[in-house]
Amino acid sequence: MRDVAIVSFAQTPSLRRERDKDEVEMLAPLLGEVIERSGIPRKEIGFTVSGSSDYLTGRPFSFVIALDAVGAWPPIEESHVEMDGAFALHEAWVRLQHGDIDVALVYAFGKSSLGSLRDVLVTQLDPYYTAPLWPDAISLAALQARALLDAGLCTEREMAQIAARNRAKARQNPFAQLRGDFDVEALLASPYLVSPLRKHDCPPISDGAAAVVLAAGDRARKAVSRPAWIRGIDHRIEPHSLGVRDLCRSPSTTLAARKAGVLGASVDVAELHAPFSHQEVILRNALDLGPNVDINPSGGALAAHPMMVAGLLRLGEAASRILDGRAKRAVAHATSGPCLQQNLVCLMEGDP
Amino acid sequence: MSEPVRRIKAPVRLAFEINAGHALTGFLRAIAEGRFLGQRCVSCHKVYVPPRGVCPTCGLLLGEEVPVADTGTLTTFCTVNVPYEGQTMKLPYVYGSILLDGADIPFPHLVQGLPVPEVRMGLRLKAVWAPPAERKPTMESILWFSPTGEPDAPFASYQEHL
Amino acid sequence: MNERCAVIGIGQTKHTTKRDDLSLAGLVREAALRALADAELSFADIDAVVIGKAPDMFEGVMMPELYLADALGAVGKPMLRVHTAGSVGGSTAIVAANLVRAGVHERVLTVAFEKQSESDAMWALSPKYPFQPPLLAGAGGYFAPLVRAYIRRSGAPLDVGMLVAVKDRQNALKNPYAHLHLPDISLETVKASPMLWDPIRYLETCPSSDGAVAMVLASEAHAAKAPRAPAWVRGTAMRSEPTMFAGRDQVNPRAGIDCAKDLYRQAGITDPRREIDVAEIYVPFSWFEPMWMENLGFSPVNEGWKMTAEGATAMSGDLPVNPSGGVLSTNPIGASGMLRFAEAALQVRGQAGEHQIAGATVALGHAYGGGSQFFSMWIVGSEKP
Amino acid sequence: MYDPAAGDGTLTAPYVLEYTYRRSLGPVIGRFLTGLRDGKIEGIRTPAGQVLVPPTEYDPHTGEPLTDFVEVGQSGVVTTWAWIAEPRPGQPLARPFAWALIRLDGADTALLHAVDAPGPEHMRSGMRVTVRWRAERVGGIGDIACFEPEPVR
Repeated sequence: MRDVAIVSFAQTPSLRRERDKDEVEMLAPLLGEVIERSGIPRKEIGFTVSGSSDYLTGRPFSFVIALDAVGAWPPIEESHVEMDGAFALHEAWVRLQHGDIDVALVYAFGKSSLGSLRDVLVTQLDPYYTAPLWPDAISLAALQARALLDAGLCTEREMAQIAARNRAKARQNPFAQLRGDFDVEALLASPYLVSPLRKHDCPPISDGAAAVVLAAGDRARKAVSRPAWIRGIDHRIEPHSLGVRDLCRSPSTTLAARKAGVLGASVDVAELHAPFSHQEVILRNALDLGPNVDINPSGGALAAHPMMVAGLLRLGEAASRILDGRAKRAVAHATSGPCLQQNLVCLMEGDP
Repeated sequence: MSEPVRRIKAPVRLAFEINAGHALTGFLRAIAEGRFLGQRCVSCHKVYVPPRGVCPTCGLLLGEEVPVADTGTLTTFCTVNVPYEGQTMKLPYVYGSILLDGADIPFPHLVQGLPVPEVRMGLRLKAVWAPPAERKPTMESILWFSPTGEPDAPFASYQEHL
Repeated sequence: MNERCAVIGIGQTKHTTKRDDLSLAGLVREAALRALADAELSFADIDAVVIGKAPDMFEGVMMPELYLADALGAVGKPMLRVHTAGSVGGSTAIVAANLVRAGVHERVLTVAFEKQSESDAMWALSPKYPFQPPLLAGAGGYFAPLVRAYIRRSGAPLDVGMLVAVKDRQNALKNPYAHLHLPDISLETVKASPMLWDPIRYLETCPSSDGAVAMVLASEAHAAKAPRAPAWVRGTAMRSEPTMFAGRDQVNPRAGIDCAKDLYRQAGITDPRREIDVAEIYVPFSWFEPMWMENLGFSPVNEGWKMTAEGATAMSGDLPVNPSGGVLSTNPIGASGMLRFAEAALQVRGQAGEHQIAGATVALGHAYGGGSQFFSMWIVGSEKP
Repeated sequence: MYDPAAGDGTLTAPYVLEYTYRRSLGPVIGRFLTGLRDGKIEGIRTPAGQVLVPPTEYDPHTGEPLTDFVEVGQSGVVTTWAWIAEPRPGQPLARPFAWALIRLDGADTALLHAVDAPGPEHMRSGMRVTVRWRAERVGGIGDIACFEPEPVR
């Protein structure tokens, strides 16, 4: 495989509600920033790809409007996935393997605040047996959490600790939405939202956008002093129906991690896309992360969760720690679908 | 036993609250005052009406606000003869692209005030506004466009806006 | 690094207004299982699945790849979902081909579908959305002004659109999978059909279809083992430009011109009209045939209509266009682009049945979408590149 | 004139995405929902011998077509559950209830539905529940009004 690296990353602040800017107004300055940070002129970008979902805005073709932010003139080679931006990044990585272009731009945007997200996500479910019952996204995650508690794989206290730890780490992240010091006892004393989940176990509703520039080989080396080389990237999917899956495990994460060369690799940092506290436990187990790995130094998805963006944020946050020398090797994970149905894993490394 | 079940009805109702964004808000507030407001690109200097936040060819936030006339030239159009869900106009009617004087991009709207067969490319038009008391910051404050009576604009003057 | 890629299996559904006998999964599976059967493979042989469709609101299922994963045998595999508006069927095939060409996977299943009968296409494409200019004209209302502009610019005779409408429906009679089979189609019936969006008549527009199409794409090693002749991918290209901008030429968009140039360069084609044997072009309204003939470089600007008028694009012409009947005869929106790509591949494999163009060795598949702003194309050939 | 610095605020407007989709079902889903209408629950058997409830047209692990229907019990075991204190529009019950994955007797996979229990203290994984049919059944997953705890014998 050709060496491909993340050479720059930029994000908007994640906000409970971005009232003033529409998607294009959020994206245009962000794309300018990520390109400038890469040190690569815009005209060298050979491929552009984005991730978003029409259902967040309730309107078809929302990605078409967002294209205005790119300045696609003269016409560009461009694609879009109706998925998290992390999967768009995978498409860009594949495209760069062809060898005829050296630079790709990846972006994602999502305003989760426009509708009632936990209800909007019901439309993702099997339309015959499940969606007609309108089981909201928090209820489904709660079913998974209960399975985990019943199996003795975690406790409600651990879940609260995970929530508190992520939000404490987010204090260092100016783009995060929920940050601060939370007392675990106080969290545990709070009422259930959908038992066994309490409010702190759930991600915030966030509006935001993120972008990454990828470059191959010497172009990456020329652009930045310490590219975040993608050593492996893979994604896998599981059956859709919750009743068919073992909700306590994430075999697709493990499989993707094996394909990406993560299993057995020693990593300094892991950015895990675990929107719900208990899912961090599942992912840690699936990735077999040791005790010394710094998990979610950004605060993770519990601190900021713009839909369609949060996975790309994990890749960007992990890469940024290699780019600035804080980490040598990092793993990033992104998820899609109810209860971790689909998972992407990426191993990144800096030059020694 | 009665007939097998072959289909189901699946109602969906999702409520949203949509933001207009900076640029469109400025435009719509001007519309409520009976004015067209464009914005000029800081790089290519083209004037966009309505402004959609950025210059789509430069990818940059649009710059200074520019007043644009409520008169313009019909660049192209179609005559609609087909009813569809949610449509309220009496058939047939004309939906056109109008290049407002001072703008660099055509504005889509209805053309009324002359028989349908007389509608033609190059026709000079002027916006017909809702009465001031009924104007709101929505596109519906412009009722339609109707002929000014000026001579038609030459093809060369708008052929780059098709 | 850049591996060869070939189409080794193709399957499509019988397209119709309403596939009332199938679920969403059933519809995509009908195409997928046929493509696998054509390649004499099973789901177990597939490394990854790439699926495409137009807006999720057509079926009311957000990101339906999640629900369709098991139905497409994707469990434990990578699955990607592409959405690039009307060009999506083409882009999806290209994303799938890219996985093979990059050497990431050996055998990829790619599928595109739309089940338009689950909702109303007009509603799903243009709901009344706050702050937007009133969408007062429906889908044809967007394209009719472009057709008018084309006629004005080119001076084309007014019956050219009708000629295309007749030709594509006559071709569709030779394609058992096509949605519209109109044995009585003629210039008179087209002319007598209602003028919907002047200058576009009812019979000059595409239908609304339920349908799916699938292809199995394979590396060179696996193509060598394929039971039937492969169609080799000789080039793929995608280009996008913004929806609206000052001075935009929407009749002959530069994104399409650039896309075709890039494609021909990859395939080593210098004289497309002579070197390409057959073309499957995305023509949802009849007049887009002459418009795209110019955009694709088959004819000088403003003269594309002459190709239609002279019969060059007929089955018997020097560049048959849409022998399958095209989008004018079959339009499950999200699948329409991939149908063009698949039909091109069928031609160079010699598998197109009654609508086969004899001796076709090089074929073009073309799709576009949005406001004539997203383009995806490929060239396939019977000879290994 | 709109001036963001003046705190004028941008415009917002309500928008409702509302539609009633018409879904055709195909043979497998159609048969299952016909069964529900007729007060019967059927699963489908995979070549590996697993009985899937609800039935799918394909094996979730291999994608192979499935056709072998088997009737299963109308009671089963809760494999996991969640208590929703504030039900949302469209959900099976308007009063607080439990979502549960329920493995019916004779099935190997679990069905998602609601359990009408007096309170979360009456719920636990492993408990037995039984179907409560809706009186007016039309052929839909909602023909099962919900499940209820099986009386302890």
